Amino acid sequence: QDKTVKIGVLTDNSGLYSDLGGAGSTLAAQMAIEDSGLAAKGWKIDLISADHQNKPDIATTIARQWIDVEKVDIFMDVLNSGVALAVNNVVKEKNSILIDTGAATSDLTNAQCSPNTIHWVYDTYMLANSTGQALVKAGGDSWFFLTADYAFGAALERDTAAVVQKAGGKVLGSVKHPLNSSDFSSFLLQAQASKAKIVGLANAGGDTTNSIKQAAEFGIVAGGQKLAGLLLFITDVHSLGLNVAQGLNFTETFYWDLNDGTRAFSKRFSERMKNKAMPSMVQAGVYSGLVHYFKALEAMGGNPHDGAKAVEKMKSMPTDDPLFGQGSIRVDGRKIHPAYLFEVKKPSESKGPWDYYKLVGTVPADQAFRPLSESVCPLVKK
Amino acid sequence: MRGQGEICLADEFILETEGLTKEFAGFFAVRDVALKVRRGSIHALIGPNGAGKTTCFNLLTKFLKPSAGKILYKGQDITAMAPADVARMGLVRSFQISAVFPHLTALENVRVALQRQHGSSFDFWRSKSVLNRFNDRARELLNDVGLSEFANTPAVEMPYGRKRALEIATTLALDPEMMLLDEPMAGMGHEDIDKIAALIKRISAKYTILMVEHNLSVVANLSDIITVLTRGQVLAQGHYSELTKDERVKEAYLGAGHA
Amino acid sequence: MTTLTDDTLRATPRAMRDEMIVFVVMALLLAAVPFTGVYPFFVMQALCFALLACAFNLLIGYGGLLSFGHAMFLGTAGYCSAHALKVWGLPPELGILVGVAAAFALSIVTGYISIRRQGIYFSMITLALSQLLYFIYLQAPFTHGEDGIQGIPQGHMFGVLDLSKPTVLYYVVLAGFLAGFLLIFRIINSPFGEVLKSIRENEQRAISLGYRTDQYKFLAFVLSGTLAGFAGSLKVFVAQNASLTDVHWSMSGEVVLMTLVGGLGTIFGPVVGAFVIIAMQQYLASFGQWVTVIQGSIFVICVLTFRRGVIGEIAHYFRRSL
Amino acid sequence: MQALYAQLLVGLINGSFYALLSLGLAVIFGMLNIINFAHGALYMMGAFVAYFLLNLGGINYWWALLLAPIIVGIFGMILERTMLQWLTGLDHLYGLLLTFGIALIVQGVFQNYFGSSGLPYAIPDQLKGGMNLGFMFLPIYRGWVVVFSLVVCLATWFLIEKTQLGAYLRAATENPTLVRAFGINVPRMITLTYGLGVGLAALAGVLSAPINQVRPLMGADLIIVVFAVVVIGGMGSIMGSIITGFALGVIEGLTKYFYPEASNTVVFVLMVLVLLVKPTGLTGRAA
Amino acid sequence: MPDTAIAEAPARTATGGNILQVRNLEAWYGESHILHGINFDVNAGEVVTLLGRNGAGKTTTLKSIMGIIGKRTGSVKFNNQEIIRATSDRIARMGIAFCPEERGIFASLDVRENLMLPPVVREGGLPLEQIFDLFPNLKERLNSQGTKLSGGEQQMLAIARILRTGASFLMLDEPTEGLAPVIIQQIGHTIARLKKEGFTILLVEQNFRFASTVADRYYIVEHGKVIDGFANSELSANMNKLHTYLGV
Ligand SMILES: Nc1ncnc2c1ncn2[C@@H]1O[C@H](COP(=O)(O)OP(=O)(O)OP(=O)(O)O)[C@@H](O)[C@H]1O
Ligand SMILES: Nc1ncnc2c1ncn2[C@@H]1O[C@H](COP(=O)(O)OP(=O)(O)OP(=O)(O)O)[C@@H](O)[C@H]1O
Ligand SMILES: CC(C)C[C@H](N)C(=O)O
Ligand SMILES: [Mg+2]
Ligand SMILES: [Mg+2]
Repeated sequence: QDKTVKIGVLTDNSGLYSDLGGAGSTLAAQMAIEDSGLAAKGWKIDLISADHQNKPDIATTIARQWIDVEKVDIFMDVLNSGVALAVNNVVKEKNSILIDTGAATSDLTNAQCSPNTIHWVYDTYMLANSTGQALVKAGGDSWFFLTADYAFGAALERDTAAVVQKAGGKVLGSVKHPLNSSDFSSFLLQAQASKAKIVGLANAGGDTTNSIKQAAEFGIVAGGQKLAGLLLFITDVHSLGLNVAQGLNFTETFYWDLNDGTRAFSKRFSERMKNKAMPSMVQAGVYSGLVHYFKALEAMGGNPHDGAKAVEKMKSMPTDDPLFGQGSIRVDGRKIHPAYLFEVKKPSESKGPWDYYKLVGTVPADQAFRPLSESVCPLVKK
Repeated sequence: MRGQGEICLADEFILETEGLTKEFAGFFAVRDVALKVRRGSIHALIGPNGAGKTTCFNLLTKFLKPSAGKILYKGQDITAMAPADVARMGLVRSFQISAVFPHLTALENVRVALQRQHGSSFDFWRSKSVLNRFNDRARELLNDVGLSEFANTPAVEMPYGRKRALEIATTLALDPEMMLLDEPMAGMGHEDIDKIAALIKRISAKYTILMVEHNLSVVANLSDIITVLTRGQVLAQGHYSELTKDERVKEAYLGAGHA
Repeated sequence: MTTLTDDTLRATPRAMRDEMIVFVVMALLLAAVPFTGVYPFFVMQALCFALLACAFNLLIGYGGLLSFGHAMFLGTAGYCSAHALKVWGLPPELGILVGVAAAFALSIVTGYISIRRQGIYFSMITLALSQLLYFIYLQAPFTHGEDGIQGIPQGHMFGVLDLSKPTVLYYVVLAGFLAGFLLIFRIINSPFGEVLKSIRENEQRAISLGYRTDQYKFLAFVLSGTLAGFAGSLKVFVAQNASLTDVHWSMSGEVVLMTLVGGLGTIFGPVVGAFVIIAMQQYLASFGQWVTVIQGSIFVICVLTFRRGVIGEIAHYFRRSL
Repeated sequence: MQALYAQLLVGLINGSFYALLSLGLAVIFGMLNIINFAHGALYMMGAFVAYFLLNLGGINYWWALLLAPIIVGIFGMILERTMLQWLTGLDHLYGLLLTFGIALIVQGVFQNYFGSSGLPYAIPDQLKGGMNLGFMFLPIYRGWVVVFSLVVCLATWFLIEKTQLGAYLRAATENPTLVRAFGINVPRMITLTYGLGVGLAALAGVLSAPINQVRPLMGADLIIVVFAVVVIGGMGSIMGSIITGFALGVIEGLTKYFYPEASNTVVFVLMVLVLLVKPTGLTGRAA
Repeated sequence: MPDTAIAEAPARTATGGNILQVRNLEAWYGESHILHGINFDVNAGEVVTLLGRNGAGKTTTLKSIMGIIGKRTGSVKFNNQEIIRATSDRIARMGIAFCPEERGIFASLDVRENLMLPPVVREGGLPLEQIFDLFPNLKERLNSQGTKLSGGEQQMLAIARILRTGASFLMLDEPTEGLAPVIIQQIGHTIARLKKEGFTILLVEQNFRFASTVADRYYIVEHGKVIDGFANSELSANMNKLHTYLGV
């Protein structure tokens, strides 16, 4: 049996999202390889990485070349929904493997699901479901959305609005802002004027941090409204600083300070990062996904170089790793694990660098994601 | 000689203007000019600097829009036409500051003009070797202005005086009916001046020429009739010999030295 | 404004012969690619961009018009072809036709608006128009916004050529590129091309010779836009997607870069430039975060040391026009 | 109606950034004939220098307002001396390409060391808080930005359009050789001018640090809009870019109110319209 | 941008001393070698005219002296100071002013700004009133854009603006081109007057008739070399030569 494996980390190395994936994802993959101990058992594992620049077309070109020339077996990370959907197609066509840990769109396991793809960390449905429900339950029954004007933002808004309404809340309005805006004052003024209790931020990265920062400046939170970052990463909180970010509620599936397992990994990770950053959930997902992939390979006794077959095997095994705990992979490719509702600490509560979150709730694994009954994925037999 | 025009038939005048006026923000560069250019003549336009000669040319060739007045060319009102269309009617100008295609060779400069007339200038699917049929005519024209040896020199590398000659050759290539020459001799050496003067004389048999020139010996030798402009208005008109006796012209233009 | 091209090199009959020789060598080299083990998708992609850059070069290098919005033709044709192939299920040849026709129509409209503007204003109005179009494509449902049109079927060209086979696709793309390239070559060396060059040199003089210069610039614009569209349609088959990247202003900028790196106003320059830039994007991708720094350094070095571009420098060295 | 006033005011605030940035760009274009694509990166550097001054040197906002433009300006002058000056007399395109390359390098380096998501910079204590204007809550800091940039813009305009130095600069743009032959040290003057333009960008960077995140890509997103402002104002026209800068801010504000999706695009609509009606921009001279 | 290191100016009234000495001056435009060893002298208070066919290298000579030709070798001494290596701004501040053939009027400046542009390098330039006396057109058009002036007016402006600077050594490249005869006469008078005031003038002229009214001495330039030279007093004896050289 062939015991060579090639892993490709395809991520944003230079753009908007490079902090939450980028070099950290490559490091996570490296650590997964080292920790697997497979080298000692005669496996030869190579790792390459590339920058997809958030462009679907560049990503597909790289993907094809990786499969055809570099003989890459598995794609990791692939954050950005547009890129992920494009790579998803190539991977399926060429029977390779995609473990996506960064993209948000739940389409990857719904309309566009594929026997070659696993969606590992989170998705829009889960974010909406968890954060939305929790906030409405806590009394936030009227919402106004600030939405990034593209598919990801729209999906996030749509899913969240549905959850809010189902839980008895009202959506008072929404405003779409162009992707990568630097000024949100106008939009925030509209949110303010709406008098909604919750201002939902259906955006990501710099858009989210900028809206939060400027909301503070315009006295939105001081005026009694609450912000909900629907997709927030620890790197975003880090760049905002606790002063501004305190009190925000949002959902992640990984936090470095969750338990001993996550702490141990994160400490090792952070030491090897140039800026000593703690891992984001995307980066953690890369580690976790690879750990499971290696298990499947070992179980098969060698690398079949057949994507669908390897994914099949992965789906058949329960997952277990120190970062995401125990879980499983559903037939539609959705990795299942609990989701955690966090609140950002006050500066006074923080005990040191990167001590940012306190856990306020947990959504159990079986409720966190879109139920199979609602799925339109053709892999789901009904 | 004024008034002669009125006796003659209207189509004796290839170009006529009535009340031609150009105002730049309150400044009248050309004011109420009535100009009649006789077909086949060499008509000189002289006047002190800033009198409005170049502006007049710009108006006639439509590079400027008149503020008022009318321009008739071959009996047709061209006041509202576009510059390229005026050129197509055979009214072609040269520029006061020399205008060539700097990185084309002299031959190519002339060929561009020949090509316009003989069509095929929109043909992007044909080889440019079809243009070679213009080479002979182009060489002939270069020869006429004494530029044979420069045929393959890019215009930018030619001395100033030669560029002026090239410009004339290019203009001639259009086979115009009327040429407007703005200081064709400016900056030329004596030999060249004589050459070009002879050339203008020669071609005037076929074309009507309206020219601006400060070189008085050239004006004296070449022109059939002279119009003197000052401050945008016609001061006097007549033959050289008459004008040199006109005190107003002396004072405004010729200066004391000219007896 | 100084001219951008190295005009000490003029097309003489000998130069034309040189160019033909280089062309044949290039065609043969490209035709041999599938036998060399070079990754054909890389070459195909580069060919599409090369055609785009050549079309762009026709406008700037020979017409003196710097379009800063050429991506709009690439993207428009791409989207239209993609839609025709995927949604209407048209065969490849008709898909290409739809894309090219769209680019043709677009270039007529945008050309009509922009051509009357001079110099930097022309550049800026083309940029503005392409940004408007970007906005439309961002909003229009058929483009699928940020996600783009994905998974486009390649189909059988003329019913027989199976484009999902890399080698077949390669030769089809190569044929398309060579056809486009030859057309551009011919345009440059046509009577029309001569007039275009003289307009670039001295527009006022050209007008005074009786040329309605706007019409010539317009025709050049439409030709260039349509050919750029052709490149966009071909690209759909290679990439199997159509996305906003192709209409973004940075794509227009990239075309300028390719042309400059290869050599503005040289016939082969844009081709070389496209290969260089695409190769850079591909092979630098593994340098991780340093990509932009490396890329930036290359531009700086290019501008400071060999400004004529790769081909421009070679041509200058051998005193040949290429 | 109240909301509309608020949007207009907010628009004016953004306009002051456009005005400051496009002003620097216009100075550089007008005087050096360089389309300075590095402007966004230098703006970003201004913000970063302010951040370093505060966090490494304990130097506060007010000093940063003075020092950052000088430091970045010197950096700009070094760029001019070592690279840009070799491009005099060449087509715009080369300057654009070179500065684009510089922007990539600068942004890349900053990204490598500081990541892409940005660093916080606090509003100085004196300018914290806000005023209730009745129709909106105006953060005092934003009010300060409008006033301050207006003053800087007008001072720059005066310097360039109304002084002998300005005449030298404008003349040197057209024909540096001749101006030099009149006895003016043109290369030095050009270097200083580039420094001035760059300093203005850095100043805008410092001003924006407390509002926006200090991010390596903060300028990259802005540059193309600022270009549009310069073009609409008439390339190189100082007053044109100041007025257009402020006006664009207001128009964007209106767009955000009526049709927010188009707020990033409205500037280009404007540009097409202006160029169709006035081919050389609002106050521009012929290209 | 004041540059203080300026060589001491010659006393304006001292005539006779050698003020400019050009030896073996060679110059290139890129690859093309234009001047092949120019030699001549100008004495203080003289009007010296360079004559020669189109393309002989007259303009290039002036530009080389002014330091605005990329590559030049040989020796140019102004007041016994070597200036072949100096930059043009230094040369200007030593008291040499240049009026270029193509006039060099600035489009972005109005007439007044164009006129006031060259910095005053020392005292003794013509006051504005005198300049307006010489060129009344300019006074009228002071607020127009520089390049909107007529060709001749631009020429006047180009001459006028260097008279202001106080430079005592003027180089005029075809100053009469495109001017009306009246104005040419005036310029003739002006040159005579400047000379009286102690200016030294190096003139390039095609208009021989004009040159002969003002020049003290002539040099003939051909193919980048000075091939002959004589004083105005020897003019009639040299008419033959002039005829062969220039076709006058
Ligand atoms: N576009 C313009 N705007 C303002 N004034 C102008 C413009 N064009 C010309 N003028 C003015 O109109 C007058 C006439 O200029 P014109 O160029 O016609 O003179 P000219 O007779 O050709 O003189 P010259 O013999 O010196 O060439 C001048 O005073 C000039 O300043
Ligand atoms: N920029 C340039 N590049 C290349 N060659 C040039 C350039 N300028 C001038 N020349 C060449 O240099 C030679 C001398 O030119 P120069 O201008 O000095 O002549 P000139 O004696 O002043 O002539 P004219 O009386 O026509 O002004 C000419 O052959 C000319 O073609
Ligand atoms: C924040 C990102 C990693 C997710 C991204 N916005 C997406 O499109 O999926
Ligand atoms: Mg004139
Ligand atoms: Mg000369």
